Amino acid sequence: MIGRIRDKNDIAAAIARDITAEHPDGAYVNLGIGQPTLVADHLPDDSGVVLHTENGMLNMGPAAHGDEVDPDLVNAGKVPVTELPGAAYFHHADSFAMMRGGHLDVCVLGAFQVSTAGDLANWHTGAPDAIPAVGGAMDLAIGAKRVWVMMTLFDKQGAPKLVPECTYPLTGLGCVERVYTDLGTFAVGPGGLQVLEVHGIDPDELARRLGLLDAVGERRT
Amino acid sequence: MIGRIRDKNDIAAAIARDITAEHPDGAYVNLGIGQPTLVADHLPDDSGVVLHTENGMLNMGPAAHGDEVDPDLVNAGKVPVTELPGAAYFHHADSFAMMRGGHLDVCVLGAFQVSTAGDLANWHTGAPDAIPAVGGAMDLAIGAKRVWVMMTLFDKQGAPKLVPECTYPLTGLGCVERVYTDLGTFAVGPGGLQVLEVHGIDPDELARRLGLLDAVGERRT
Amino acid sequence: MTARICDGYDEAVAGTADGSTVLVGGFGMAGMPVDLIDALIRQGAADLTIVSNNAGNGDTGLAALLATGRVRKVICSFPRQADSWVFDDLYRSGRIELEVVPQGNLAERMRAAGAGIGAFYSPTAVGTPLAEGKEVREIDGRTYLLEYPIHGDLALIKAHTADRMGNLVYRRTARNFGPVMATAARTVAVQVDRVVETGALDPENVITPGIYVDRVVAAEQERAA
Amino acid sequence: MTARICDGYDEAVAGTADGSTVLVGGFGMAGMPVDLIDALIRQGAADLTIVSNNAGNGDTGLAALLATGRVRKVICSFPRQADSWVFDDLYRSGRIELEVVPQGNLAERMRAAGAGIGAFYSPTAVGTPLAEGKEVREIDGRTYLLEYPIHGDLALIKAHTADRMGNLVYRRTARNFGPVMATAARTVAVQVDRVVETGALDPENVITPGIYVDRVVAAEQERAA
Repeated sequence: MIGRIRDKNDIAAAIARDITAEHPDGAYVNLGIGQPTLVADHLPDDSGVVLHTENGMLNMGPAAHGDEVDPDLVNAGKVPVTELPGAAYFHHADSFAMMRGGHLDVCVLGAFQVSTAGDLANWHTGAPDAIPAVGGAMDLAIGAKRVWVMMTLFDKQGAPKLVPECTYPLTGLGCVERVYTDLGTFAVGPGGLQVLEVHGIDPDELARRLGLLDAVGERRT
Repeated sequence: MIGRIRDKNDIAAAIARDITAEHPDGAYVNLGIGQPTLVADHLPDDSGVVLHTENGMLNMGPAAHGDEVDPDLVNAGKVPVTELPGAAYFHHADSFAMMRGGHLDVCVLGAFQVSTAGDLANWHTGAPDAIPAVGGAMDLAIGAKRVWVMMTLFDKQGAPKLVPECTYPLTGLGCVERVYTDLGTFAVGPGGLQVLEVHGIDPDELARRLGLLDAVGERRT
Repeated sequence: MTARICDGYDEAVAGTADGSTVLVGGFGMAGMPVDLIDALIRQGAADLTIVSNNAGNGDTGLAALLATGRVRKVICSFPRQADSWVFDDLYRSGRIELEVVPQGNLAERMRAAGAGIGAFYSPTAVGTPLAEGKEVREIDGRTYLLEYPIHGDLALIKAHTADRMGNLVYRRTARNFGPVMATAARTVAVQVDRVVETGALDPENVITPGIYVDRVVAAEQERAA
Repeated sequence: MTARICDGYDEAVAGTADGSTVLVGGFGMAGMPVDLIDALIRQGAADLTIVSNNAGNGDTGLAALLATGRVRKVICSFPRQADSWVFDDLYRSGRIELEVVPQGNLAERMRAAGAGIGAFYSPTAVGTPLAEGKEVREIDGRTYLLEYPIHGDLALIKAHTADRMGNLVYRRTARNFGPVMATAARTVAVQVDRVVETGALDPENVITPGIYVDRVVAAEQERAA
């Protein structure tokens, strides 16, 4: 079964499903700014997943609304959030030590490009007039035990974002383990590309559109 | 005036006097294990001196007695102590970061030998059967803004402990600024030896006994 | 020297020299020491290097300081934001220097400054454009870059409560860079919501011990009270 | 994986392999995880490397573990104490290896392990016999030695209170190496006086977040209650 093309909520749900299934005893997870934050909405209450935000908190709750808004309690995207029971606050050096030291189980990031070897490009378009701004992207990319990317498979011009080699400036080398997209889920890394799932497209057609005809691996769907 | 030879309480009192006089706005001070702890007894209550113990505390109080004894509250010598208002606890890495980062104003240490260049030997006699044990001595030696030594000027065999060059294994290089002894107080360091005070002995006789005849500097007493 | 409780923000930033490196706390507006920044603008020091996570939002605080033209260089992780127009304009017209540092390296480099570490090997940014010019070393099968400390002449920090010895506690994620910057600067000025008597803070819960703090200012209504 | 509340000390040290490096908290008896050490003795793992500030006092705790002959090497800052006769005898008869590390470098090397730092330059021990074999480097006019991380397979820690997620608070100077060792070992076992419900600890005052904690055991009377 090929299934239908996934929207961003479907992708987030698939990531939430895999985090839960592959970490039955709970997991410490960082969700990058933007679409990855949608993953939180799909985690069951009893998943045991604890969210980390790199600006100094574990057990972050959902976005704050109305009276809950506290300017001293924001996530990495500077959006007001809430605190769950069992939360802990710490300073920036401790927070990034936690990340860099490999204590997070999963980190989900957006990307401009991911290479089949797992290289990540998600901080800079390379445009000459762009002001470079990296934030915590490079620390996140190399920190978590497993780095997963959530993105559309093609950009607005139709160019693949899963590529043999990144042309955008890199965020990290060989750091991505898995890529969740609207058209399929892929394993990347030293073993090369593996198609895990496809959605709304024939696998061979997908490989052709990606320009990665030799990319045939195990398929779940 | 030559004055009388000082006992360990006199030496501690002189150190306390100088800490207070030279740091009128208060000071953060670490007193090494053993005789340097006597300095605390001679600090006026309003001196503004805050004591650090490297096992993770600022604003340590005097030794604990009777009901005050708490096995969870000890100093670097593992002696039960007390807590003063304004105290703070922190872990070992933070405590030694505080020390190594140069945040302590004064550290007072005992010594086997100090060289006129300010080298310190206070952790190991060099005896072949001695079990080496350094504790925090090397971190303290290089950490504080000013490292002062408190010791007798001659050892039990009558050999000077203030020497042109240390023969005992070193704790730190060029780290000592001042040496307080029973017979005198000395400045040491890159500028060489300077006699600041003598006690119970003629300065020239002192220089002769030390074997440092060219060591003639400014004298306060 | 123990901490001094100041009468106002101006006293807390007095004596800042031209050419100083100033560490400015905050992550966005959380923990941003706006009143101390305003005082630094009034104080007038120029040719500054600012180290902060961002490079100003809107027209106030850090953005207002940049707008004075007295900042030569910004060291930060994320200058570009929806409302960073002051910085953007200075940068695009070549009137300000920028050193972009990954957020974790930024925090760790200041931590190293405060902890007396000469340099350290970080795995962050290996193989990226931000590795350019940095010494590379393989240790135990992994590649690292050599990173050096960032020392400040002055740190401006916002905390929640101080006691009279300068012990500090923060509030929620407004803690962020404050405790790290407090260790890394020669002079540390802190604005707090309130100052309590020494002994009122639980020693187990002090986040920044007073040894790191030089000058404390309570919020204006608190001082007036 | 989130922390597990264990039924007893034996469960907390189960599966420790021969050849493991075990980080043992405590400074003298303050913060010494005596019950976990006793469990490790019962568990029977051999050929161990022990990393701790001291090398045992009297005949109990760490000293009792050394007396079993199952410790190949001790990495510590201060083995020699008035009551360290078990270690002294093993060392003098050549039955145990010793690596003496200055206390601050010991703490910082474990901190580096927990923080993903590949190595760091420390000014401690420059020019001393403990500098032998270490890489020397001059940075900004000061001399440093290159120090590498110390990773543990297991850490044994004593804290005061845990919640059910493994968040920890300590008590006074019993905190010492606990928070650092908790970051540096693959498996972290903690003995506490009591376990409270999640939400009972103030998030501002958690010293070791549960992310670092794998196994928690409450004192026996607490479990029986």
